[in-house]
Amino acid sequence: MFEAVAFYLFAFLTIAMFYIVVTTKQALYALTALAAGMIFISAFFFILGADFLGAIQIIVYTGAVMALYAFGMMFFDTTRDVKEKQGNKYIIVGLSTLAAVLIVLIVSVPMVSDNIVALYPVADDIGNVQSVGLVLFTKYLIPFEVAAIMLLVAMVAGIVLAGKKMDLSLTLMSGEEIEDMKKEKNKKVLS
Amino acid sequence: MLDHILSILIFFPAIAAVFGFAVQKDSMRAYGVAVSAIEFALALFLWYAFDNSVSGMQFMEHLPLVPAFGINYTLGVDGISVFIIILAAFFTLLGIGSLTDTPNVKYMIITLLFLQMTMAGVFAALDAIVFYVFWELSLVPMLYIIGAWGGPLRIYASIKFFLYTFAGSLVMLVGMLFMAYFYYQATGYWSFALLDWYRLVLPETFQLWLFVAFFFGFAIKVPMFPFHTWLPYAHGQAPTIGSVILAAILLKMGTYAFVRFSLPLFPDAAAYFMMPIAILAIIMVIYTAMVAYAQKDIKQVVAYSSISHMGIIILGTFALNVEGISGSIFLMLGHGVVAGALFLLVGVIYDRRHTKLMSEFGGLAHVMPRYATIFGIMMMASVGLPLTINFVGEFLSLLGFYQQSHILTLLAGTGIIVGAIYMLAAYKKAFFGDVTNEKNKNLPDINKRELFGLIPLVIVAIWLGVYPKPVLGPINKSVESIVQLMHNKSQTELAKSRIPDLTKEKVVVIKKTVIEEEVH
Amino acid sequence: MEKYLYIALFAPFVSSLFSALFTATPKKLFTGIIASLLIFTSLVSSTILLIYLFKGGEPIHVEMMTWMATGDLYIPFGFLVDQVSVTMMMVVTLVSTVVHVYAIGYMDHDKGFNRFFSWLSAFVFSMMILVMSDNYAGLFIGWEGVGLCSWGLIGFWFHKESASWAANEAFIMNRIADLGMLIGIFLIYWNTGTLQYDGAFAAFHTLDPTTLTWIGIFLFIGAMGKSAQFPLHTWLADAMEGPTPVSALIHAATMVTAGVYLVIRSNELYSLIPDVGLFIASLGTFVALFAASMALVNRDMKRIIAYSTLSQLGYMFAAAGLGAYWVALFHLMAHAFFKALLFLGAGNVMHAMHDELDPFKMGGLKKVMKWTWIMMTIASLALAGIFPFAGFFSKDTILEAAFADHHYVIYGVLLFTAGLTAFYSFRLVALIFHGEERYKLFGIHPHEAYRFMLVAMSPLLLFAIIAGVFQEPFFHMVEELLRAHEYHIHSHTTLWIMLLGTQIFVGLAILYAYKKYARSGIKVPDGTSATENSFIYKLLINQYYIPYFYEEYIIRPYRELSAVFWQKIDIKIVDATVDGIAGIIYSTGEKTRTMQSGNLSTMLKWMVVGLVVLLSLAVIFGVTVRYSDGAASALSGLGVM
Amino acid sequence: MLSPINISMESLNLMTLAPMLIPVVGALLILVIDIVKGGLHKSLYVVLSLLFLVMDFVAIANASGIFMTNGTTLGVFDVMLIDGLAILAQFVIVGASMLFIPLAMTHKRFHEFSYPEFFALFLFMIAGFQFMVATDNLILVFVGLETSSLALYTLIAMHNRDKSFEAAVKYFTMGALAAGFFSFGAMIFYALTGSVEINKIALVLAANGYADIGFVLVGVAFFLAAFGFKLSLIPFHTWAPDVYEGASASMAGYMSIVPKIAAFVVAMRFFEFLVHSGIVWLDVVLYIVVVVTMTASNMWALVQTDVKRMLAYSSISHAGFVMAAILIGTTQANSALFLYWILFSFTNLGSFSMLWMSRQKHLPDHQSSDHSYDKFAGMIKTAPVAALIMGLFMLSLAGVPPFALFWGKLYMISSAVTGGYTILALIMALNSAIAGYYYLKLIVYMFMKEPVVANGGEVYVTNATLALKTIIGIAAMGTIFAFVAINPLLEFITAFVYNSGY
Amino acid sequence: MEIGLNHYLVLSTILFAIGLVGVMKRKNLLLLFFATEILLNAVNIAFAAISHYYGDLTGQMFAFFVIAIAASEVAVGLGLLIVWFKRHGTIDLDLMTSMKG
Repeated sequence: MFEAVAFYLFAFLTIAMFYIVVTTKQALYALTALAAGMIFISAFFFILGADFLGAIQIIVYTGAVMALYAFGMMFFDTTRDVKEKQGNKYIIVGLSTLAAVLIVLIVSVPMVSDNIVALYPVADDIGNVQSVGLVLFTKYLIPFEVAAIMLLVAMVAGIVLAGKKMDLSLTLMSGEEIEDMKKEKNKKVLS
Repeated sequence: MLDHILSILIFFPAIAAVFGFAVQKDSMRAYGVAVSAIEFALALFLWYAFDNSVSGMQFMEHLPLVPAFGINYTLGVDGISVFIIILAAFFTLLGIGSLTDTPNVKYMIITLLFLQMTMAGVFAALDAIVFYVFWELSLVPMLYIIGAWGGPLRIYASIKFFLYTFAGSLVMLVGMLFMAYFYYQATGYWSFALLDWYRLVLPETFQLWLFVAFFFGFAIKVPMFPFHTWLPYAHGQAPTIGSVILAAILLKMGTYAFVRFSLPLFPDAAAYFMMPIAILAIIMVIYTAMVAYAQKDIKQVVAYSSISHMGIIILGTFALNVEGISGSIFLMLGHGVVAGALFLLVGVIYDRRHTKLMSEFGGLAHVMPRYATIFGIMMMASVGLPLTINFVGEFLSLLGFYQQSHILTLLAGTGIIVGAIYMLAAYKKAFFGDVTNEKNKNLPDINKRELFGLIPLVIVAIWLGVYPKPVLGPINKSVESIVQLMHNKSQTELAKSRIPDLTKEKVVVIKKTVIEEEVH
Repeated sequence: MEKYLYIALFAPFVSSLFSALFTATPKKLFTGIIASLLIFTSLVSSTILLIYLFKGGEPIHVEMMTWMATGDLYIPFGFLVDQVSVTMMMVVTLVSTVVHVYAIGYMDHDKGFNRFFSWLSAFVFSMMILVMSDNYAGLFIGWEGVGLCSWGLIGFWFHKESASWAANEAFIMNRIADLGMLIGIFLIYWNTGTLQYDGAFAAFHTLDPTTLTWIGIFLFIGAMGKSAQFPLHTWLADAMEGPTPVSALIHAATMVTAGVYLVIRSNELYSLIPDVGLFIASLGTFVALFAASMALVNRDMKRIIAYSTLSQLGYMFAAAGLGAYWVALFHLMAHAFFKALLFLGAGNVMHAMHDELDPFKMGGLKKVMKWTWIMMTIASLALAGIFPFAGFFSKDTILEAAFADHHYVIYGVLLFTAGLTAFYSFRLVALIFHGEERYKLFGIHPHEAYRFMLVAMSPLLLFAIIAGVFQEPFFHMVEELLRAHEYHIHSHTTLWIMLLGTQIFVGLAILYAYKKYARSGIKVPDGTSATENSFIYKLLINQYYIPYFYEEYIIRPYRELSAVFWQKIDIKIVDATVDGIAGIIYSTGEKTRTMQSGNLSTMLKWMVVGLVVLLSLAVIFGVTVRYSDGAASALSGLGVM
Repeated sequence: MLSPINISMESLNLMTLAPMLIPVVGALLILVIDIVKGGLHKSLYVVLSLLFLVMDFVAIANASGIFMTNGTTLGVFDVMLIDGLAILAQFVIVGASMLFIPLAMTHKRFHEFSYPEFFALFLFMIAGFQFMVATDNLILVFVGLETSSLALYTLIAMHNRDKSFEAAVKYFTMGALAAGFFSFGAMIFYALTGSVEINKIALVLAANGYADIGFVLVGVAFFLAAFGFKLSLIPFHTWAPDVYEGASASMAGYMSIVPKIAAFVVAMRFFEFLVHSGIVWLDVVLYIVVVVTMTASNMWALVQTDVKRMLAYSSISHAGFVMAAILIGTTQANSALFLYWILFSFTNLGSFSMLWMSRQKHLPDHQSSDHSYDKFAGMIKTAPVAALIMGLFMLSLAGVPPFALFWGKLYMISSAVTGGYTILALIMALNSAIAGYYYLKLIVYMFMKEPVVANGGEVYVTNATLALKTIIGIAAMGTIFAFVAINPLLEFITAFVYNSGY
Repeated sequence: MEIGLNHYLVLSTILFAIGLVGVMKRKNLLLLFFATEILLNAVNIAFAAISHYYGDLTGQMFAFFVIAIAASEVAVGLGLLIVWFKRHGTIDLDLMTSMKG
């Protein structure tokens, strides 16, 4: 019973928040609503016994991602409303509704999955974090490492893209301009 | 040397063409003539070494190329192909020798040498894929020749030429792949070798479909009505040399392929489709002759006349008997010589006046009597006067088809009438009457370089018209074996009745799945 | 004897090639002389062969080399000199020798002197091949060869539009007939397996009559073209555009008789199919009358003679069709002599009159051109069939043959035509040589031709007079080959009545012609007189409107249809379809490229659209499968697998 | 209670990781070098990258040797899967990368090559692709995919001009959406089978006889959308032309080959068992997608005015052509896919390199875009060798024999024929003919037109260095003499594909 | 009223659909990125739920990696946005249509 109440409550809240995210004209509202929605989602994780995931959700999303977005927003000065010219609303709404209905239509039919044997069963006697760790560092060691590489890539990419060097474009400068710049500013132009 | 003479024939001009890049511009013409002369000498040597008494393939070469997929570099010639190869070398020599002052003559000669490679390759190939490679590759130099040295509409014409033929041959490629697949199903291994395919007997329905697939490739190349419209553009826009080679050799690829592929591979289908194709051929003969009559441009007249003559060749091929097929092959040579010469002749006048409209001329026989004479001889050869090369072919083709259908032959025979009409009308417009146009008053008569190209053709046109035996004999020999093969392979009553049985000796032929060795 | 055969055959060829060497150079008198000598050599050889055969020698048959051999087909260059061909060879070489010599004078001032001899000798060569060949294919070579030379010679003065037009007309009309001949040859090959005369003739007896009839018809179609029989006759009159020696040699004496020769040569065939023979005879008779009627009113000297040629060819076919092959051949020979003579005489007149052709503008020329007058009068007498000239013997025999075979209609028509022949021949003679000297009005100063030309004509004159005496020996010579039999009217009375009646009838016609046209006071017709406006006159002067009909209903539609085929069908339909397919592909690309709007939002929408479409398909399929097994099996049977 | 984990090192088969680790190490090394001493010339990094790629190649070759003796190898908790497909795909990936990296040695200076990070990201990207193909675990596929994608977005953007940013943003955004699709699809299959490993998914689905066909199809639809994006199948292709145009020519060429082969391998792993299980729906849908992709992109390529954009559409068309192999699903078809792609990589890289070599920094007035057709007008007069080579690549792309791509097309169409897809074979053939037109168009411009503005031909080699010329030379040689290599290639590929069970 | 797997799946689907609406509707690139986050989060709920009902950790693993991926995407995405914004002063994607056709 508690589960049902919690589910419906949070389901309602998440849907409402995300609805605001995609409809509001105020970027700040959207950001806030998104953050709230993320937190509500973590509630589902806790309900479902995925404590580790819930924690990660809050830390990564609400902590890191939202902070990043907030910085970005300050940078972009999006308090000014971006006037969003909408093409054809009916296409958008129609398409998404159709998609949702279609999936719901199929998904709402009970799934036959009795004969599934859990490959990495959730152990009752140990905590979620512990068992997650166990799986993560055995079976999913490689994906984990690759994810690390991915984050490294993302970091390097972020630095490179947002870095100052991008302000000048060697691509657009002619050979003479590059030479001139080298001399005048005595700036270290990377080879 | 004899073991590899075909490879030498094919690749010598290509290698020479590559080296040609290093030759200085002004010396290029001499280089081209030298190379093509050597090539022609090699071709003649091939003829000399050719054993007239053998009906099968000679000078076979075999080199595995993609053995995993049954593709081998297999070459060989028989009586059917050897002369077309010689003709190709001949025309390359004449073409380069009589080449007029062209911009970028160096590239032109290199292109022509490449073209010679592909032409020799097509007629020597005995593997379907190798055949296809050269077949497609031949489009490229011709594309360049038309597109780079052609008239005002040259780009349209060259692209149309390329794409039309390309599309057709891709359908043919699908057919080839099917054929290879059927062979694989029957024997368990892949092969694209023509001689292997010859031994495969397909059920009639398969034959019909494959025949149609091959037909698209060949018919567009020939070109058969209603796939012919690329040809007038190509000829109309191409420079003289391009038209000459196109008409003399490239069109023959289509008709040659009918003899080499369609007939022996699908005898039942050939018999089945004989009548529809004959009707198409007759439309080609009469319709295009009438269209030719309506032309204002003398080159277009010759272009449409080519289509008309190709109609007779097709008709002879689908006579399915020795007389008809031999005749059609001979007519390929004949039409090559004659149409080539006519295009050269048109080029002569184009060089002088830069127009090909007949209304611009008139009375040329007064100012250019030698030219008019040679043109007249070639025109008469074109209308199929006896003792010229075309007559032998046309006579045999029609004679052969007469066995199959009287009424259709009668209709096709009107080709000799309508052919005379447009040719004579064109000749009259250009050469007879008084010289009305001031610009024509002082045209120089034909010069030495042009004579170099034309005199040999005149000689050949008459020599082979009077004494076709040295060519007709080997052709006959090979055609007999093909007809016999077709008869033996045919299964339907229709085919049995249409394809004559030449001997009672049986060649053992594979039935569907079982392979037996040929019993000698 | 073989070497004479080869000499006879190839001397003209050598002559032609020799003259051809000088085609592009100015006039060289020696080409004419050498050509004439070579043709004369050929004549001598032919004569030797004639004598040899006449003495009862075996026919000479040689095979020079293979021409075509493929499959079962074997065609050699084979030559056969037998009684029939030797007769033709004699006619050809004799007339052509005369014409060659004559032409040296006639073409004196022409730029194309050398070219002329080249063509003329080439013609003789072709004609020799035609008559000497031992098979139908060889005959066809000659057949087309003479057609080619005829083209070259009719259009000799190619600067004249009418000449080149006539040349093309002749060539194309002949080609129409040649197709028939070709088909006939195909029929012979596929039914007998050979094209050699001996083999084919032997096989004819085994074939069924229908096939033979078809063979006969198609071969005769060939003959009709070459011999200008109705309805392929129009080219012959137009062919008079060529130089007169050409008309004499080709369009009177030799080439046009090739059709007759073909029928005679194939007598083994035609004697098996008398129905076709009767048709040939009927057509011949019709043409005889038809052509004569057109000659009655024509105002072109050469055309009148041409129509008379046509008419005489009709006689020959009538004879050949009735099975009287030797008579036909004999008339052919006799006709060659006097008609060539007539033409050459006309050539003299033309020379004298500066190429004027209308006899109404001449008159009284006998004073200036005495020899010509004599020659033409004698030739006309021979043509009219007056005793004792050549025509009497040959033509009367044809009448006798018709009468003896009880074809009285044919006889009657031919007899009537004989009267017409006499009338128009002497109308011509009278207008040219008698009466007032009307030419003076036009300021022309006529002169007699060169002496040597007249001398050259003399053999023809001789033969025109005496050819009749050869009738008996000729009959005996060819009798075996042509299964000839003499025609004897059983009652001598009837015979005499016929002969005399014919002579009187013809004589009256001549007198009438003289009376009407030799008087003074003839005006150059100007289209005002009552006769000229009568229906019949118009019909005849317009050649029964047949050329008009051809122009209007065949040539023009052909031209227009060609234009339609090119501009409407070839460009607008066939080519437009091809370009249309390419165009559709291209324009589809052009229209749908807006899908790539460059707007990220649109791109994202496309992705979602793709997903939704896939999902819809999935759901439809999933639901169907879930609720209907039948549908599932139907779907799985879609055949994609 | 938690039991201690006992894992023997042998069972981990760590050697399976070697090929992926080499570029990672290389990338880290480059980063470290840059930290230690900045401002080094790009040639150092180019050579270093090349060196690591060579090592990588050797490692793959070594792995292929192992595969030939031992067959498919699993490693590191059965996450790594080294089978024939993985090895072949890695060969293509690393090989194409080796051809790509020297293209950085341009004569002119371009922004991205001034960063050592460029090379580091490049090597990371290769590692990502390698992980992606060498596993059947959807998680690793996903992570590998994202690693490489993120690196790729950055590499595109680093060209540093408006169009490249625009391209990167478009690519990125659509990529994010595709990632959503991918994860949703994976979720559905996880829900259906309780597994995220393709083999197990296949087993479970087969075990219950595809009872939930509707579910399966929904999952397939999502995966199709996700792969459709990567493979640029219509209607998920919209990014491709813009991104190709925005990226530098060399990068565009690279993009047309490497990401796609990786995606093809994953698609092959995933769809092949579905195709073989006789789901008509998938056949029909794939059929439509393949045909539409081939045909429509050809039509769009016809109407382009920029060569690079034309090549972009043509790459889409080629991808559609090759996608047919997955539809056909026979061993021959799958071998044909690899054969085609290997040959395609030579030719396409070659042609993009030609564009790259002629890249100007500033466009003259008459020229509307970087590589508009006009630019190449009359090229034969001023730069004959370059024109010949470019013409050669065009002919090869059009499928004119005996150049490289013809053999690919031949074998591909043959596989359609043997697979019973006659109509498809015809459509494929005729599409080659349509495609002929736009390749020909460039040839027409190069060989048959007069130059728009007279130039000395230096514009076509404005960027040329020895390195670029070498690469183009290699590509040209590979294109011309492909027929020599077909047989060994075919035998090699067929053996690998067949032994992997595809 | 038992909350079954399907409830979660339906919820996940609805959120996914909202995400799709956002992706299609938003013209502000930053807000567009928000929508893609929604997509991934929606899937995460489903993964967690399935994982729960199967008693299997794989789903949680997947969700874990999805979070990691989402995070890195944000980094790169924002980087790109910043560069674009520096040049153009806007992040409206309607103004980003220099390439088309």
